[in-house]
Amino acid sequence: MSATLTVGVVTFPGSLDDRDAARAVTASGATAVSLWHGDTDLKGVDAVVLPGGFSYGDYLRGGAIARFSPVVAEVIRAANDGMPVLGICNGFQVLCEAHLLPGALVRNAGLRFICRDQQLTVENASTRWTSGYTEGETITIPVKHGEGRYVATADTIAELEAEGRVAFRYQGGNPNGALNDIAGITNAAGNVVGLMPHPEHAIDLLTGPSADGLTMFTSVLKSLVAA
Amino acid sequence: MTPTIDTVGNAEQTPDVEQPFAELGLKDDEYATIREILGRRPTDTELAMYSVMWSEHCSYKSSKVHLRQFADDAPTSDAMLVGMGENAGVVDVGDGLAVTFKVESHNHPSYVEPYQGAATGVGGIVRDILTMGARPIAVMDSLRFGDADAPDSRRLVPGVVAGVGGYGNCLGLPNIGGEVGFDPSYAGNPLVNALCVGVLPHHRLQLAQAKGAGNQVVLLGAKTGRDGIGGVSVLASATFEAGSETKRPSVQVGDPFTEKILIECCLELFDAGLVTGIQDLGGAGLSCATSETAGHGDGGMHINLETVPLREASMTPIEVITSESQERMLAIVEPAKVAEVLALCDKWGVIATVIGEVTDGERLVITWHGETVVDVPPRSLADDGPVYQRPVARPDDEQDALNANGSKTLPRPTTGDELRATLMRMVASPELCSRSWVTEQYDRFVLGGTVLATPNDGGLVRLGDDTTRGIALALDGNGRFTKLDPHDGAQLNLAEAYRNVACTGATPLAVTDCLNFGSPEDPGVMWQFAEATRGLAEACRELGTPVTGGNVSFYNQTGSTAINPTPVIGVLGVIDDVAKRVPSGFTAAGRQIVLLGETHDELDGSAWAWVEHGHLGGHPPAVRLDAEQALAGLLAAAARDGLIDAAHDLSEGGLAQALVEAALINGIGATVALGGDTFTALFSESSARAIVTTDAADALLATAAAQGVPAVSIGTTGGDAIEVEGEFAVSLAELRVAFEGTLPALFG
Amino acid sequence: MARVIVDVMPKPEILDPQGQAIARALPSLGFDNVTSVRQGKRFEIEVDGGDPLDVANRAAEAMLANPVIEDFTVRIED
Amino acid sequence: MARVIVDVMPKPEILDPQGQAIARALPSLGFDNVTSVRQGKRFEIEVDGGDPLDVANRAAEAMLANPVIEDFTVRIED
Ligand SMILES: Nc1ncnc2c1ncn2[C@@H]1O[C@H](COP(=O)(O)OP(=O)(O)O)[C@@H](O)[C@H]1O
Ligand SMILES: [Mg+2]
Repeated sequence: MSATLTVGVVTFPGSLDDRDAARAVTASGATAVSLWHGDTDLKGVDAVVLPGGFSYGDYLRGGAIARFSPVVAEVIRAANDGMPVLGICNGFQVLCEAHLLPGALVRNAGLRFICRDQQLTVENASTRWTSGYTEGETITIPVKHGEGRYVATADTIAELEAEGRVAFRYQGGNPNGALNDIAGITNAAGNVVGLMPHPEHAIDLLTGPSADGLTMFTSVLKSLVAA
Repeated sequence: MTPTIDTVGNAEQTPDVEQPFAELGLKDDEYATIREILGRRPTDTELAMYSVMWSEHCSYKSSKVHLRQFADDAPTSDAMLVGMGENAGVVDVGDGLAVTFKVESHNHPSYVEPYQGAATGVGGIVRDILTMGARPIAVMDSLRFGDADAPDSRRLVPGVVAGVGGYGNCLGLPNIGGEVGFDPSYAGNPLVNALCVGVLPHHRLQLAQAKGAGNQVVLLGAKTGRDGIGGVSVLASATFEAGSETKRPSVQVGDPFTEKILIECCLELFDAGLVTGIQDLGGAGLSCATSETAGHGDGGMHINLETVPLREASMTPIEVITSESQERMLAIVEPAKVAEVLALCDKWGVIATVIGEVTDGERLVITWHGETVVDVPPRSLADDGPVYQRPVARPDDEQDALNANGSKTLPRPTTGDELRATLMRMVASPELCSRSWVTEQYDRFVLGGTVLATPNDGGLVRLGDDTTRGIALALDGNGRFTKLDPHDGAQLNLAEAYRNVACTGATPLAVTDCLNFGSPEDPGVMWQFAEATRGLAEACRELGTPVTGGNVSFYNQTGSTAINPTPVIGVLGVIDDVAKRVPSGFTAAGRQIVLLGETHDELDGSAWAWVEHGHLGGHPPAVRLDAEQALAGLLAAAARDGLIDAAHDLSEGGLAQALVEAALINGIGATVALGGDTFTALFSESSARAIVTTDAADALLATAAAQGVPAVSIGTTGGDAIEVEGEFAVSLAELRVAFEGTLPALFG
Repeated sequence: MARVIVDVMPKPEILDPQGQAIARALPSLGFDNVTSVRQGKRFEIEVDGGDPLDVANRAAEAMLANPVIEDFTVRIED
Repeated sequence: MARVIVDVMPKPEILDPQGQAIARALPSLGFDNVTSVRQGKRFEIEVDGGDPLDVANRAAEAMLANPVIEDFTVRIED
């Protein structure tokens, strides 16, 4: 039955991990549908992934230009209607710039791009994208970014913490200086999740440090079937 | 610059005008040859084109006679689809797939502006691979700097590394390996060599030819600006001198985003069969792309130069034709397909402009607002440049003294404590310490096909989602061995890259090389070059791995002192099933560690001599190509049959370094018992050796015996220390601090 | 044709690692009396038609600055 | 204590991919009359002692700007 479920993967000019995200969608059992930045409809998909990369070169700020593309307008509309949306790395930046998630991602504290296998604690296992994990579980997922330091006003941080909206936290070393070791967050409804680490690069042991990332893609499928 | 344009008509009427050919780097006789070819004096624009195309960098005038051996003596290989002479060689890897790869230098630009120099070096080699019709799938980089704590290195290392990473990361190409070296001979002249590999279905192969009169010449990509004008001749074909800053061309700035969409756009053009020829714009810009495609076609070409989209309207024809602006390609398109090409480019947001057409004449004619500024036979620019048989002379006094000064007299550690202290200093030295400060700045995951990357011996990528087939690559150079003996040193460099590929479980197939040397006008340097190329050609033939292409970088010196001669060698291998790949790190405790190959007392030119004594002299380790081949055969068989679960080659730093690296990767220690002289066993750099781990030692030793590879079990994996029985033990925690702390402490 | 300058600076309460790194590095070059550095962005934009200041203001608000982390000012180049 | 502004811009002949990316994007947001954008850096530095302009000039030359590809100007904040 899940074979009929479709997950859209958006390609902006400069998206890099779009094929990888599509591969992870396929590995989870859904059908990946590519969406182009200029598309004005979502082709009937059941969920959307905004993948990693450097949309439009990201010279200004990560995601700053991509958020104005026609397809993102549709994603915003759908997300507000409850569609599951996952933003990975650059996709997380787009979600913040588009105000689907609060806060912003700025230059890493070390001022360098960093690529490494990163341990994360799953803090919220009840979102559409994290229900397959157990709360408090440690997973290993690669990070690779130059602008991944999560910042927000003190009020926003307090609100995220109070409402349990921190989805993932860095463990065993914070790679970028993110406030409260925040690696990923969710919106209040739990359908929109953004994170800096790359679950699509952790779907098998041949090409990734673990297969822990696949759970994000299978979680959303289960939630869609249940819905 | 005269405001009026020097036309062909004008040149005919004013034969006696003085021309600044010497300032442009042309010799008297070269200028005379140009006049002879044209039957008149060249126009200003023609002169500029000849000067860049006949520069050392573009024409290979000093190296051509030596490089010929790579083709003439090449081993016969059924795998070779396109050999030397194209933008990059193409190798068949089965299943209808082919692979193309090449390494190229960007040394001098990286010294001038480390970030942009390195970035545009990556951008340039990626376009070479794209030009063959391939999708680029990975990059590697080989970097060399002066002493790690030299002020120059503080400026260059962070900039170069950020530039390699910045461009490759934004392009979405995994970096799967490379090397970083430090030696005072590179102070003031760092080496920045970048490699790219791509994959293509056989039918998508593209060639850089302009065929078919009436076909349109379309320029794709970035607008043309004043970047790097004269860069090729000025920067890469002359020695740096203090105070030469003013001669430096304006720096090329890379735009990886534009390159990314250019790649996607070109691949769609290829797949749709919309182009009949394609060439990247690199060194010498349009001069090179137009003359090479026309020269390799079947007719001539007419370019309307004023139609080239410009960043600055005030550019002169000379500037437009020699600009080295990045992220541009030149496509040859049938008239009926032009509209489709322009539409596809528009979809990607790539600027595409028809700037001329293929003609049935034999001339490359370039006009500027209707006035003819160039009218030349294209091959005279691209192929028929000067060829020099430069004087070659072994610098006997210097070389004999160097070879006579062996390492035998250096004091060696003898007690367990001394050996331990030596090991700790060596693993913490810039020479041998962890490279993760560098490699953490590179994305190795993107594209989802990376099976092995840093810190493994070789990079290994799967060729697609629907195949188990993969390719392995290693990139190696050792300027000290080559300094001691250019012939044997070059062979050892090749052997090391070959061995690294073999350690991944892949079978070595083909070679690319970047030959970094001093000034070709120095007969001693030319001797090094002649010896190195001879050694390389011989070894390639013996190992059955042809050179498919590469690059020569001369004039790497500061003042009159040349760098250590540094051939950087890339070896490509194939593996049928990437799941059989063999990593370098110990993967489990309780495995037997087997040492393959023979260890001799060979410490001249070693990391030990350098790190502990600052010594370089004597003769490099013996070259054992038969043994290398046997070792590679054994490793491939053992990987295929699942006999080994880790393999690490022994090179710089010897067995000691290999054990430390293999242990630290997954935090699994080892206990070894070394017979004979422990010092030699630990630190000798004899070639043709590797360590492997196995839980089927009997089968492995039997296979090794059958294949004639010396093999001996030296211990077992496990624990949280490295222990050399009867000598010393050191915890992994202590080793890790020493190994990993050095580069962060130096570079932040 | 008017040229407008848009200056975008990190909000005072937002950490500025680039500025801090420079402030830390300057003393080693002998610049002891530089006590603080903040790094932002400067845009020079050419506007042809419309009210240039208004156009620049709207462009900054929409895209050039991120109000969560940055403040901006706009002025005609003098 | 003086506050000095250092403006650093890419040299005119040097490619400015950042500015170009913005200039390409603005029209789609309705900013048709923005004809060109160049992006540089702005530093606010506090100098305590010495000749602030001179200090800033030397700091810019040594560290804040990359003279190979960038020009800079220095002024006391008004
Ligand atoms: N060291 C070398 N070994 C083998 N082939 C080489 C070497 N140096 C240059 N070549 C070959 O000579 C040709 C011209 O080289 P190059 O000018 O670097 O190509 P491009 O113009 O595409 O950059 C290429 O086919 C290249 O592979
Ligand atoms: Mg080329």
